[in-house]
Formats: sequence, structure tokens, C-alpha cells
Amino acid sequence: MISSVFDWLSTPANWEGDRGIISQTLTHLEYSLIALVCAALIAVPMGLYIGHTGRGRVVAVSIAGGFRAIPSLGVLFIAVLLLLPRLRGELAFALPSLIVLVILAIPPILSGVYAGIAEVDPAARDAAKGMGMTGSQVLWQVEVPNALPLMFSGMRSAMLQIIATATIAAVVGLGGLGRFLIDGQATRDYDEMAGGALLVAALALLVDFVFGLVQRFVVSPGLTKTA
Amino acid sequence: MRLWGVDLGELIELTLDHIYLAGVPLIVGLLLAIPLGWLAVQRKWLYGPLLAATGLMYTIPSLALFIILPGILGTQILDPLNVLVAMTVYTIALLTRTVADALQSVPDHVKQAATAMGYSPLRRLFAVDLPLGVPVIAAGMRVAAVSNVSIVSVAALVGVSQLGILFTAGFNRNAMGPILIGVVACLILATLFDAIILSVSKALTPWQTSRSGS
Amino acid sequence: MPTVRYMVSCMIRLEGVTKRYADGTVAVDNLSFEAPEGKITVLVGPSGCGKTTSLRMINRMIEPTEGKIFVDGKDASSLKPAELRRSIGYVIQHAGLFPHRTVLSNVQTVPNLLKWDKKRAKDRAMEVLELVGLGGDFAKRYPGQLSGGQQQRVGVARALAGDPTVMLMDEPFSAIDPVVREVLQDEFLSLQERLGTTIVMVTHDIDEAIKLGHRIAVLREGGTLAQFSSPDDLLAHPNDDFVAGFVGRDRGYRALSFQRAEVPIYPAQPVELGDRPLPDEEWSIVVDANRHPIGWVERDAVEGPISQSDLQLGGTLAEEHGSLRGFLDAALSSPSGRGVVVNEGRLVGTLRPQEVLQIIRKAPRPSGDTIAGDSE
Amino acid sequence: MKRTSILAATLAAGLTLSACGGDSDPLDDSGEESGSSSSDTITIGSASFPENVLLMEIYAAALSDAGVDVETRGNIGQRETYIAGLDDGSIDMIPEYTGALTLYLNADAEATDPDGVYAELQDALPENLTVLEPSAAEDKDSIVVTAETASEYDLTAIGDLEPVAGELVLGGPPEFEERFTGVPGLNEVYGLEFSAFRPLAAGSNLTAQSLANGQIDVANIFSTDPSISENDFVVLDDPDALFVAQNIVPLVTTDAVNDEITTTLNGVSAELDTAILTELLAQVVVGGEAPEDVAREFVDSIG
Repeated sequence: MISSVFDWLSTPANWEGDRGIISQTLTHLEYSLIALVCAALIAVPMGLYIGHTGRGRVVAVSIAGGFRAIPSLGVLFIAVLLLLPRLRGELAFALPSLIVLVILAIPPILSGVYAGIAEVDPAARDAAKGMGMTGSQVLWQVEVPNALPLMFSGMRSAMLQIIATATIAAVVGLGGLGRFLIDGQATRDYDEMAGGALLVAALALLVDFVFGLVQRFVVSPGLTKTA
Repeated sequence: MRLWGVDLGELIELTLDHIYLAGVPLIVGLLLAIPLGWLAVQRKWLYGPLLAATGLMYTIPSLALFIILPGILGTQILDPLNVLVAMTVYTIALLTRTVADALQSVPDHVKQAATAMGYSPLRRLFAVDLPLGVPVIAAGMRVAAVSNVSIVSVAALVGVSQLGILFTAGFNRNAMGPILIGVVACLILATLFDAIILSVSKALTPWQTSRSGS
Repeated sequence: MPTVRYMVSCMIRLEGVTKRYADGTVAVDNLSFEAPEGKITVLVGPSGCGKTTSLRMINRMIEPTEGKIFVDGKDASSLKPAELRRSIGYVIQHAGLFPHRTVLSNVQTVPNLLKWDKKRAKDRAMEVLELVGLGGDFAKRYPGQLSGGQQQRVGVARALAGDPTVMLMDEPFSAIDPVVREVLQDEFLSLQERLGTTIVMVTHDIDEAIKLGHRIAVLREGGTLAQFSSPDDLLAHPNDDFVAGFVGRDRGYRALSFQRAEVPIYPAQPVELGDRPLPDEEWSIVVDANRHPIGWVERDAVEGPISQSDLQLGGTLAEEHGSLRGFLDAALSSPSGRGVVVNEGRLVGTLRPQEVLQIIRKAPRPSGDTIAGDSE
Repeated sequence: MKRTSILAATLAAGLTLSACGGDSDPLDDSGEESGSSSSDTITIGSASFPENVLLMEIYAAALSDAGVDVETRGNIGQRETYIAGLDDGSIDMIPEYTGALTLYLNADAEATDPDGVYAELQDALPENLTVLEPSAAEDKDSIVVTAETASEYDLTAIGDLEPVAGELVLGGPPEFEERFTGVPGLNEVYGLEFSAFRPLAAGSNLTAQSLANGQIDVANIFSTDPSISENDFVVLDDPDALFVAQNIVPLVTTDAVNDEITTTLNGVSAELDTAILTELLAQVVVGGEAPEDVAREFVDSIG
């Protein structure tokens, strides 16, 4: 069983071409990154605002908790039913999938940003203000740099979930590694399904590793080094 | 009684199925995560590999797991057992780190006092570390419960009966009603799970009085 | 070597300042006082007395509900809060260093906010780090790599970096262990003396207030001023039971710190290590080559030349022109029953406890020049 | 009477409407119950998708009118499960599809036209199973286009697509791309080369909606799909019989067959055609009516 999965993975023909592993991996990555960026565009400013002002904390907590409970499949179908008649071409399939992934990614990013900002040492924040930093100086020079580790872990966990869930885009006919799962299921090709699953996990790990590297460069060593 | 094209009796049945499929793995997963988390804390060299391995399990797409498990377990594709096992895997993936964190959250002086009084490591785990780790474990359980409720619905794609069936059914009938009811039912269920875990956690930690912040 | 800077001193004046919150709680009630130029003014009181609120109103971290605050003669409410704060040093309890920035970069914060050029900001930062005793290597470290005491020194350096004439300090030493705290307080006192910065400090510790403050404002719960006076006056003449209670039970003893008197000092014949004890004295005082006292020896306990192991240590040394508290303490703590008096560390003579006590009994109660708390 | 719920049936259909045609993958959510039918009671089962449940109810209504004691056990699951049920006597009868059943019993079956398939089915059946007369009603793979597309390119049969296929996008379930009775067969038999194939895994409604909304131009859906009449889709003829005939036929255990049953069900099958079945199914799937009510009405109407 394992060896036949390996055979599928090691067959060059499965890697090449429009529908091959390489192309689907790139497509998968593309959807995932677009979803992450969109989710970040929504969740980061929200998290910054809530963390910085302390206002709307209830909103943050309920969004973070509530969104997690929203079943992706249900949202996908609702979005398809609503958007299919309204959109032309590829977008009619891409947008519903994107909505699902964005909803999925918002909670971890939001709670990462919010918690990162909220957990900045109150003394550091107080000192910053007391030394004459303006609100935005406090935010960008003190709160954000200190929140980076938690922000990153929120982003990374969002990305892991996006990559795993982007497979359902294949349900509505989009590309990506989900194709191997869905097509494999449809044609009872077990090796293809298992191989696809392994590829998704591998992609998730790889992306997480890259994010980890970026984090190492971006986050101040002062936040990791201790006496 | 029908609501938006969904028979209420049916809805109740699907909800019960959903509770079963999401709930049982939560408990089984916790029971398995406790020894794993404990091991990770006990044996320092195991900490990294164990948490990486369990974390890796979370990156497997749920749909893939539902489809692949029959091949591994020798079950039928439609067997609810596949879903139970898959959800248990995800629960372990989330809770092993939680348990390890929880055990580490117990203050050192408390652990040392317990050891000094003669607790063996295992007895200390059940008498001291785990009870004190309840708040952290409960927090992890809440995340796991909510995400389990959501992930279980994907099992509709492999035809296992639970609330997610309302999504495929509604979709196939071009009817928004059942899908919306399914989503709302999932949300209510998640809230319910959350509330139960919260109250169990409170009941287990009477020393955690809610302090009024001033 | 750090250069001594001569600052243009300024003062802070609070006039009928009240802070009332939306829920009706009054944190500070009609508070007026003046913090004199170049001096340390300490706000002290139990928790909930509004001392921190009062301090934070000075740099407008909190806006007063009523009343006026003048900094350097200017109405604080007429200045932009951020600019006002940049001109005032600010030190808080846990230092509040930015963990993501190096020590140097932390200290450069205000110069950077003031848009000094890079070289000047860096030079100044190095200079103040030197001032607080963290020269050289420390600049490159991160706060997480420092001890609590070192962090607080950086906190002070950071507050000084912008060349402020006024500095606000909120419990700057209370999170530091007692031994280090003593050291920091002493260093801080001499630094302040050199720089002449006007300082307003908050503490809950009456000992710290008495040790550091030139003026002490005692606040009571509800944010009203109970007394504003010099430390000796506060100890000698508490305005009321609250102040008396707050100042504490052994205030009589502490008040001796502020009393100076001539006490008869008897010349003493010292011996050195290797000598024999004086045959006529039950106890002999041992000094080193510089006449620094290093201990006592008891004649009957020593056979042959005095060795290190014969020394009985202990006993504080009283400064020749020090306070009665110092004399009494030296006398009471000496193994021989005689207190050792020194001048710049060198033996001057000894004194007797009975005589110190007599002088204390006879001495008039001290009367400092009280500064009325509600002076206009 | 055992509970047969519309919802369960509808729901169970899930994404597996492909079940109707060939390689079925219906759902098993009630297979755990078992109960042997008594000798004078006929137990009718059904696979787990709405159309099969509806057919079960139609058989049940007709037989019960004829005075036969009937029990129903809907949603038994997929073919493997209910054939085993027939073997062990858990059920006595189930609505089946000629082409799919033939291929299940004999993977080498070659015929694709209704008569040929039925003949091969007769040969392939084991002794303990019997099929009655097939109905004209078929639930099989079909190639459909919108009415506009049909008139624009003047399409009536699949072969008419040949000159324009290169500009069109074909959509259907993912497996349609791989299996012979799909993209390869369309190419081989009719010479069609579409510009792209869009795999749609979320059931026929997604395919139908995509066709209606222009995301795809040509769709593979089943011939009884209610979306066809709903959207005025045009089903293209399959003169070369690429798609295996899937006539509806009662599969009965040989022991249970008697004249009464044969006469009654042959009568029902004769009254049923694809259009009628599609309409009845639409009442269940789109209208949300109970299958037993729709079945009763139909049986009453044919007297």
C-alpha cells in the first residue's frame, strides 16, 4: 500500500504538465497565499485596533471563537449558490473557495495579532507613552515589534489550516492539490488520494518552515534571547 | 414538522450523529493526548519530535483522512468509524501540545513540593499536575471542540450522516434553507460544546474564583 | 568620565488639581503643592491615595478634571501631550524597557523622538549609560539579558537621555531586591545631586521617601494631601494621626537621622594586626595601615600577636559630623560597647552609648521649616 | 412501515448522484438494521438516493393496491450491501438499473443498447435473482446543453458537437474525465475534443448550475435530473449508444416472484418513462414532497 503510493509519487508523468503535481502545487500555493493575504488585510488591522485601543475585545473573542465553528463546507455551498448566477467564468468558483479560506484564516490571525498586542508588557507601553510617543508611534515602534512572535504564530497556524482546507476548492472544480484527492476519490484511485494528501502535508510543512525562517529574520532577537 | 425544507426529527437525528462524531473523539483524543503530552514533558528529548509529529497530523486535509482511513483501517468508506478515527487524530494533534503546555504551566514550586512530599511522578501527574493544568487543557479542548464540530461536517463528502449532510442535500436541491440550518446547527452545537467544557472546567477548578478586575 | 551637566532647573506646580472619573470616583482631590527646583519631591501614601494618578497628571498621561498644573512655568494643558512628555524624563516601576530593542536603542528613544541627529543621540545615550554605571558592553545587550537592577538603571538612563529638566519616577526602586535597592538609591541620590534635575517621585515606602525626598507629600485615601513638608519635619511633627500612623512606629528613631549634635569623642589608641592587645583596655580597636578600622579584639581572648581570626567584626561606623542616628547605631552595634567614629573612613575616636542617649534626651525636638502643603 | 424519510434519502444522495448511473457509491446509513421478512410479506428495499427511494415507494404502493403485504426498507446503501440483503433474505426486491447491474454482475459486459444490455443481464443473473420487465424509463449518463447553445449551434445529437467542441467547456463529475463512458468515449465514438473539462465534484446540481450560468457549455448529468426540465436543457441524442442503457427494472429474489407481483410491476414499468420519472423525482427533490406521497399519487393516476 505504502509502496504503491510511493510509486504514484515517483512517477515522473504525475509531476509534469498542466495537471501535474508541480503545477497543482503552485496553484495550491497561489490560492493559499491569496487567501492568507486577504484574511490578513481584514484581521490584522482589526487585531491592531482592538489590541491597541482595548476596545471591542468581545468582538475579537467572539469572532475568533465563532468563525472557527463555521463549517467550511456549508459556507462553500452557500457562496457557490449565491455567486454562481452572479459571476462569470473562473471567478464564480474561485471566489466561494476564497471566502471559505478567508473565514477560516481570520480567527487565528485575529487572535494572534490581538493577543500579541494585548500582551505587550504594560510597563513598556506606559513608558513609551510617558516618553512622548504618539499613539501610532507606540503602536508601530513598540506594540507591533513586540507582538510579532504571536502575530507570526497566528499567521502560521492560519496558513496551515488554509493549505489543508484549500483542497475543498477542488470540490467546485478548481485546481490545486485537492484535485488529486477529489479525482482520486471519484476514480477510486487510492494511490492518487494518499499521494495528494501527503503532498498537502508536505507543502504545509514546507511553507511553515519558510514562515519560520522569515520570522527569525523579522522578530527582534531581544524577544527570544534571555539572560 | 419541517423548517426550511428540513424535517425536524431528521434534524435532531443528524444533530445527535454530529454530537457523537465530534464529541466521542474529543474525549478519546484527550485520553490519548494526556499520556503523549506527559511523555513529551517527562522526556525532554521527546518533546520536539512528539509535538512536531502530532502537529503534522493536523496538516492532513480532513477530506483526505476520511478517504484514506478505510484503506488503513480496513473499514468501509461509509463507516462512521473512519470519521471517529479521523476526528480523534485531529483532537490528539491539538491536545498533545495543550496537555504538555498545561503540565508545564504548573508552577515549579508546587511540583517540587509534591515530589518532596513523596509523590511518584505518575501519582503526581494525576493528583497535582493534571488538576492544576485543567484551565489550560480546557482552553485547548474548547478550540478542539469547536474545530471538531466544523470539520466533522466535511464527512458529508464521504456520505457519513451528520449535519454536513444538510449542506450536500441543500446544495443538490439548490435550496439555501437546509444549508443555512446546517450552518446554524453547527454553530449552536459548537457553542454548546464550548459551554459544557467551560462549566466542567469551572467545576473542576473551584479554586479559580473569578476575580473582579479593578 | 561622565561630565557634570548644569541644568536649567525648573519647578512643577499643582494648583487645586482634582481627578474625578466618570463613575464618580475621586482619585485626587484638590491637590496643590510645588516641587522645588533641583530637588526631589516624593509623593507617598497608601494604595489608592492617588499618588500615581497625581504623578501621571503632570505629564498628562492622565488629564486632570479640575485645577492647573504648571511645568517650568507653563500651563501643561497648553502644551501638546507628546511634546510635553518628551521634555520630561519618565521612569516606572518595572523600567518598562522595550524588550525588542537593545539597551542603546532603548536609551536613544527620546533623542530619536526629538529628532536629534544620529551621532548626537548615540553619544548622549552612551554618556548617560556611563552615568548610571552601564558603560561599554551593555549597550549592545537586550533588556532580557539584564538583571532587574540593571534594567532599572537603563530605565533611569533612558529617562535622562533627552536632557530633561524634570523627571517623574513611579516606584522606580520597588521591584528591586532590597540590597540592590539600597545601592541604586544611593547612586541615584548622588546622580541627582550632580545633575540637579527636579524630580517628582512616587513611592509607597515611607523609608524610601524619607531617604530620598527633600520634600514629601503624604497623600491619604481619597486623594487628599495630608501633609507636605521636609522629611525631618514630617517625622517630628506629623499633622495628624493618619500621618503619624503612616510614618510609622519607629519614627522617633528615624527622626534622629536629621539631628546633628556634638557628642564627646574619646581618642582611641588603635593597634594593628600582629601587635598585642593593649594591656590596659578590655577592648582594643584594630586598624589597617590607612587607619581604617577593621575590627575589635578582646584582651582576654587573645594570646600572642593579633591575627585576622581574633577580630570581632560588626558594628557600624559613625561619621564624625553625622547624625545622632549614626552615633547611636554605631554605639549600640559595637561589640565593645563603644561606637567607632571615623572621618573619611579613618579612625577618629570612640563614643559611649550613655552619652549619646543623654544628648538625645536633652536635645530639643527638631523643628524643620515646614512647607505648608496648601501653600499658595 | 419503517421510517423512510425524504430527507435521509435526499441527504444520503450527497455528492454521489453518480450512483444512479454506473459505478455507484450510495450511502449506507441504515444497513445496520436487519430483520427477516416473513414469507407472505414482500420487503422492498432501496439504495440510498432519492430516485431509488421513490421507485421503491412506487412499487410498494402498486403492490399494496394489488393486495400484497408490503414492507419497505429504504436507504440500504450501495449495491454490494443490498445484493447481500437479497441473498440473505433481508429484502425481497429492489429497484435496479439494467446497465449498472449488468456491469456489476459481469464486468466484461459489452452491450450498451437497452435490449442488448437486458439480454446480457438475464445471462449474468444468478439463479436466486430475477429481473422483471424493464421500463422505458432510464436514468443514465447524458450530454446536455442549454437551449440557447442548442439553437446557436443547431444541436440535437452528441455528434453535432463535433465542429464546435473545441470552443466549448465540458463539465461533469471528476470521474467522467477518466472512464471510457466519458471524455475518452466522447472522443473515440463521436470525435469530440472539448477545449477543457471542468471536474465538478459537488453533485449534479453544481454541474447543472454551472451549465445554466455559463461557467460550462456542455454538461454530463443524469437523464432524470430535475434540472433538465427546470432549465429547459436539451438532452443530446446518443445514437451510437456510448452511454450504457440504464432502464429501470425490479430485481426480485426468484423465490418471491409470483404472477401477481410480475403483472403489477410490469404494469407499473410500462407506465413509466424517463420524462415521467424526472417529473416525479422533481416533486421530491425540488418540491420537497415525501416520496411515499408522490408515489401514491402516481400509482393512483395510472389506476
